[in-house]
Amino acid sequence: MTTNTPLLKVDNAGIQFGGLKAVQGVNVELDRGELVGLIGPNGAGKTTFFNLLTGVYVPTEGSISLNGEKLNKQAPYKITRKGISRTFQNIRLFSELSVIDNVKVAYHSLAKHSIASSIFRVPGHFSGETEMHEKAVEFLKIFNLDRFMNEKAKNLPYGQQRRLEIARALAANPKLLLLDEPAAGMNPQETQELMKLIALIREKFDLTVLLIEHDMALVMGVCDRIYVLDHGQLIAQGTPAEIRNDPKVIEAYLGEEVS
Amino acid sequence: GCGGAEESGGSGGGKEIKIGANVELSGGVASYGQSASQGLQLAVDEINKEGIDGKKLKIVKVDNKSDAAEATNGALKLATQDKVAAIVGAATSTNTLAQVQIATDNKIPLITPTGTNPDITNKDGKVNEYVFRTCFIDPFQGTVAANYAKDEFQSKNAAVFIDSASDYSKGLAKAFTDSYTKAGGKIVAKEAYVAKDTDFRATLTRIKSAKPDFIFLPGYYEEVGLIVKQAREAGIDVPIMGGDGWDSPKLVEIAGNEALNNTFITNHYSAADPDEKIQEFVKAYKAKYKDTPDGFAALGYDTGYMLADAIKRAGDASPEKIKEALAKTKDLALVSGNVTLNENHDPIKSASILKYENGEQKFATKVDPE
Amino acid sequence: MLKVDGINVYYGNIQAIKGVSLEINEGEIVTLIGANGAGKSTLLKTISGLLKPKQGKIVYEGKSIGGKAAQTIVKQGISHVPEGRRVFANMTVEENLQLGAYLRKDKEGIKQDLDKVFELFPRLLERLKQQAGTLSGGEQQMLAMGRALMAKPRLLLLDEPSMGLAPLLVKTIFRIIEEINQTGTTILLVEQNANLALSIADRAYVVETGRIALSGDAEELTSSEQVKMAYLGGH
Amino acid sequence: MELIQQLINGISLGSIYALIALGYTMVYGIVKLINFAHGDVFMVGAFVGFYSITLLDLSFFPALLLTMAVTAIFGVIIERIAYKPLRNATRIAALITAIGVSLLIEYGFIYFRGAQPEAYPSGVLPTEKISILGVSINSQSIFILCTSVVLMIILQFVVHKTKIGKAMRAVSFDAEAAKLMGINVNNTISATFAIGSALAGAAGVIFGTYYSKIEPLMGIIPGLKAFVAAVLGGIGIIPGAMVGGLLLGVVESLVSAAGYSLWRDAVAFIVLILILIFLPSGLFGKNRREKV
Amino acid sequence: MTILKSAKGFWLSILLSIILFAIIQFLIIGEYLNGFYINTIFFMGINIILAVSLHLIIGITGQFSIGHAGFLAVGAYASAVVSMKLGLPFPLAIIMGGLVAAIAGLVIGIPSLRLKGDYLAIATLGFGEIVRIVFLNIDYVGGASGLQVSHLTTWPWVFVCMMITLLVIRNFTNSTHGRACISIREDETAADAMGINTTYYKVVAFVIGSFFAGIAGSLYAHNFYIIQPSNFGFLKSFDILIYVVLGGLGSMSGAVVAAILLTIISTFLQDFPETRMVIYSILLIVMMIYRPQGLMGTREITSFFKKKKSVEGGPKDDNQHTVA
Ligand SMILES: Nc1ncnc2c1ncn2[C@@H]1O[C@H](COP(=O)(O)OP(=O)(O)OP(=O)(O)O)[C@@H](O)[C@H]1O
Ligand SMILES: Nc1ncnc2c1ncn2[C@@H]1O[C@H](COP(=O)(O)OP(=O)(O)OP(=O)(O)O)[C@@H](O)[C@H]1O
Ligand SMILES: [Mg+2]
Ligand SMILES: [Mg+2]
Repeated sequence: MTTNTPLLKVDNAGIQFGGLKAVQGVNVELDRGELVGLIGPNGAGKTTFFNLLTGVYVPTEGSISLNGEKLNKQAPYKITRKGISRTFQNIRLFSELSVIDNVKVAYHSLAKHSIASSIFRVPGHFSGETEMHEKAVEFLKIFNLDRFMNEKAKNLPYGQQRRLEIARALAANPKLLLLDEPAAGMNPQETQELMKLIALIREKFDLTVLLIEHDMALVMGVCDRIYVLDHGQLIAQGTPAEIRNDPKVIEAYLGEEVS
Repeated sequence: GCGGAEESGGSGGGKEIKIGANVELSGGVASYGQSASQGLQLAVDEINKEGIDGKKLKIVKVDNKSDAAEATNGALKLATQDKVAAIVGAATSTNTLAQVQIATDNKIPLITPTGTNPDITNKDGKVNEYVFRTCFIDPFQGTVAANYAKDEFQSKNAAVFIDSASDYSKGLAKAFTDSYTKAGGKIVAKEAYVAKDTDFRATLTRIKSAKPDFIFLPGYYEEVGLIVKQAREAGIDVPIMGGDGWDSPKLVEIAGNEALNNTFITNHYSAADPDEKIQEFVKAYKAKYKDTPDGFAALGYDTGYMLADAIKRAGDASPEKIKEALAKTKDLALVSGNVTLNENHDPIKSASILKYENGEQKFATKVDPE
Repeated sequence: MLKVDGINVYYGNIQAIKGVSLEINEGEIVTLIGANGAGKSTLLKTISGLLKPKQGKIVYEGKSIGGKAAQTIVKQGISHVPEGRRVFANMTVEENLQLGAYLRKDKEGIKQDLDKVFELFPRLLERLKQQAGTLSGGEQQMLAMGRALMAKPRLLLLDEPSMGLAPLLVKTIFRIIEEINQTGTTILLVEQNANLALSIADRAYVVETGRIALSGDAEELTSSEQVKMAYLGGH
Repeated sequence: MELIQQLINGISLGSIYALIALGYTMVYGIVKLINFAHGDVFMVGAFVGFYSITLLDLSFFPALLLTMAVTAIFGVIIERIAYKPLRNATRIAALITAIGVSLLIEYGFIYFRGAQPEAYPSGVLPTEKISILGVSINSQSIFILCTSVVLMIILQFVVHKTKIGKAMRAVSFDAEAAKLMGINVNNTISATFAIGSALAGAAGVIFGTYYSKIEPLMGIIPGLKAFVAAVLGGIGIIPGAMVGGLLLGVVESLVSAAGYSLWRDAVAFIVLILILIFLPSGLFGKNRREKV
Repeated sequence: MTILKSAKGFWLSILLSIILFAIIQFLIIGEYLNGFYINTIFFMGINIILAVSLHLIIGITGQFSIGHAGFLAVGAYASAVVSMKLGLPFPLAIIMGGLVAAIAGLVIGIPSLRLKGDYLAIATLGFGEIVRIVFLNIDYVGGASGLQVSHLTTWPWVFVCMMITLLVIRNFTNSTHGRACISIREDETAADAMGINTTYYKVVAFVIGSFFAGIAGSLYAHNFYIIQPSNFGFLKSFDILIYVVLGGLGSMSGAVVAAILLTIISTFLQDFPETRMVIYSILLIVMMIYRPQGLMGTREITSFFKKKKSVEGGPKDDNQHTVA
């Protein structure tokens, strides 16, 4: 694991659904600490690309490696444990669980106490659970969610649910965080708060972030680099300024250039 | 608290003698239990017209849902809660077996009208002191059928088709097979179905290709009717024979007159029997339930009379006395024949062989137990 | 044309709308803006009959429609394009459009309106036999609007038509909204993208936690400091 | 030859399953309710048919139509009373209610008329044994197979081509959006139940004439088998129910033919489980992975 | 700190149950209860074990299993063979019943993992039927006629097994492992994405659930004198399912309450033999119509005592819609 291998290397990855090539021949490299945007028209394959990275779909071609280690055909939970975690385009919280339990689920893979120790309530169970609980409380404080700690996730306001989903993804201790349209359904004011949150995350956690978003103000505002997908293929990549003026991107996605 | 009616039938103080009936009123074999229970009810109604030494019988019914666990529960209720003087047990062997221990522990006589499994009355060579039955045990009918097949039809290759969910059917089949093979016959096909099946064509096709010259079909009329019908449709026209489980007018309706030609049953009773006692029963049953009684109903009815007879002879409606009197039942004229209980508490009855002709039962021959 | 008067709407015990009143005049585009969970969608659902107001009146063209069943309200000329598009994913584009005209019997008129929809959304004509569920987000939004137009509405309720759409499509959709309005359909538009909504609207209401906090001319509101701060992301 | 005979046995048994499964899968596909009472509506149909033939002296077709009308109404009543209040509840809660309704019909029936069986009079439908090359076919089983196929086609047409069918599918997919189209959701669901129950009733009458024996608990096993057939074919897919029913019948017959009649149902369920393991949405169900 | 608090509640409930045990034991020994009531209490205990074991599979892990009677049957037969055929002591029979059923749970759990919703339901139902038919065809255990079993089940055994079931399942649920199962119920894809090995936990739930169903089977077999395949048909599975749903999916105390309630109702209805099933089915329909979320919703009994401390505007599970 030398420092010059990229954190994520996607080599010629693709997937087909029946006849539809939803993603094809995509090459992406992310370095540690980068915040990269992924944009493209609806149905371009952005979410599908996330699904490939997280093992929800198995790529029909190409390879994906994290820290130089191949991830192909691994179960999603194993990939998460290796360090990729995500949010979903439609919020998918554990809605009947409390806010703090949502976070604890993400800590599960770190738990050291076995099923037997929990059933027989040996001291290991108590110390394990206590540690998890304390960590989760601390963690929620960072996100200002600790006041909702014991609420069911489904009872949170929409914006807080988005926040919790991001927090939960971070609790899984990823090296790479994938955010799928975190600003969808938010008004400009709320979007600005989200931008602040993303900045906070980058500051507090040692992370690489890949972000799908249709809100150009957000994408252009926070990303170091941007990839553009169209019809499953990369059509452009570069800095926000380059992308904004790329004629192919304008034609396929932006319309006229955005201010 | 632990409820117990102040007027307990057991100790003979009151005007009522409580009789428990633990039968299948719901669940898979509800039709058996219902028939038995209706027969019993009819008998009790008739007995109560005169009463027994000025006392009337009162039936306390429980539904065992055709389930052994519920049967246990029901028996406990009858024994410990209702404190009945005797229990009329379930229509099937299993649900009766579930009650045997409870009857024994609580020292209450248990009579099953139709449970044919030998274990019920005699387990491992030991007679169950408190348990009795009104029906045949299986071996007799099977043997009679085997002899009939050999003597009447010179049958050499028989097929046996049984209801594997029924001890009755299995018991008959075993006796048949034993006698038949002992007499030099060969069982060329041995097939089984499960009660409530409706389509037997596949198995019948199989039986047909084994080319039997006689089919033994011990089962209950609900399935037997369908089997006979489908067998004739499949082109099987050899004689088919069964036991008392066939006996119901519904059999004729289900199978159809024509299909039933060349079929035979062993029976202790026939609804078509001109015998006065039987005709009176059939008439009374029809009047009360708008339906012709089947074998279950007849045996339920007989159980009522057998019990009444014992109570009368006991002169006291205490379970202990009833039990003793029951064991001494002798030459009691019942719808299902003249009954004497042997040392195993099983009835010894003669059997008739009946033959179906255009949907009518015709008397063929009578066989006495040896 | 539509007058909502002091309605209260509940989900179980939670009151989502608290005494809201508003008015829409024939031919206008009126927009509702407000934060997440303010109650905008609830308000639209109440107008279209999916929810019943506990108190208050809703009068449409002089007739009270508050609490009437949805199908009655559709019949009177109000169509609702719900949040999240809600196309019938297991049916073709064509079947979706036919369902839009479910209550209509005039075969001729339906045909004409179908052609009109294809004029507005040529993409739908290309995808006529495709399952709606396999359309892209933008196409689904077009289908949802086309489907609503098939009911020949005089008042069209649009709930966040730009949500999740690529910038290019957002522009297209808004252009089409103006076109629809120009053909004489009155529009009540709910939007998160307040800048865009205000730019095409005649009037606007600002909804905050179930109440109308502000209302007025679209231009006026765009320049109001309060609105800028809270909803336009301005400084 | 015996094998062909057995296949024919299987197909005739399977077409009975298919007949019941058609209505089952339709209601199931549209209302998303495992309607355990379907088998009992089938039973009620068999009895209504029986009484119309014996008491009202109707011949087969009038009895069939009368039965379908009665069971359609019966189905709608069940839906309105027992299922409608649970529209917004979890599906498993609705399933429990369906079990309750099933028990109520069975034991209500037993309470009023007893548990004893009844036999259809013979000759309601002409039966002829057709023998070709030593293989015998009952003309009634051909009739049943044809009826199932015709009903399948009609049902498929109704659900996919007619206005009410479109309304049904719309309601099934998204009831709220359907309301916005002006669809009367309650009436549409009632119509679904009416059609499904009428089909169950028809199946009951046909079953009665074919097997002749009917009794109050006769619906349990066929109901279960129809459920299996519906799932085997893919939930809500009408031709799937047909094929699932036939497959089930053939498997059962072949197992019996091999001399394992007591293992018949077990083998049928093993086949079911195996098929589901390889095709988790049934034979015809699109294995649509949930889009994340 | 919450853990300490729950530990206090834990010891309190242990104490209460020991008192309950002692009272009933006293009533039995002193012959204050007749056999019928005693049997009802046993049956209640067995039903509680069944309900709680299925609750783990359906209520907690969200796997729609409707073949639970299959595991009950496996346990009943396995234990009966151990005690009756092999002549080994009853405690060993109980444990073997559980273990063999757990193996059955493993066997059915693994292939069923690919299935979801109704497809899983029908597969488990099929499994239950297969089990029944297998026993029907094994003459060693009496085939259709059943196997006679001595009455060895006693109140202390019922009580101990019941308490162990309740404790184990409660302890499992209130741990990170239980949360993992709940997350599968709530959203399997998201659980996977959070690093939960969903396959493993589904199998674990099946294995633990069937283990206890097997224990219940052992008690059942040795309480009712005879077991036969027809005791374990799919209607029995439905009975257990009804406890879980009526109690409130996801609520263990709900499952317990429903099992107790329905056992009592069923006992009470013995007095109406002709109409009991009619009354029972009407009750079932009415209860579901008026409380589709079950008696307890997703709450536990303990939450009623904590109610006052709940945060303002706490969870409202009143999901009635004003939808027209
Ligand atoms: N499981 C699936 N089966 C079939 N097709 C699929 C599946 N998942 C995605 N697709 C198709 O792949 C294409 C890409 O979809 P995807 O969700 O990745 O788009 P997207 O770029 O995220 O769009 P949006 O911005 O609207 O979210 C679409 O045409 C979609 O219909
Ligand atoms: N089905 C429901 N049950 C209970 N509460 C609901 C339901 N739907 C909405 N609410 C609540 O009603 C309030 C208003 O919701 P509504 O969906 O109308 O907001 P909105 O302004 O449309 O927000 P958004 O911008 O997110 O679409 C919110 O607090 C929401 O949580
Ligand atoms: Mg996407
Ligand atoms: Mg909204």
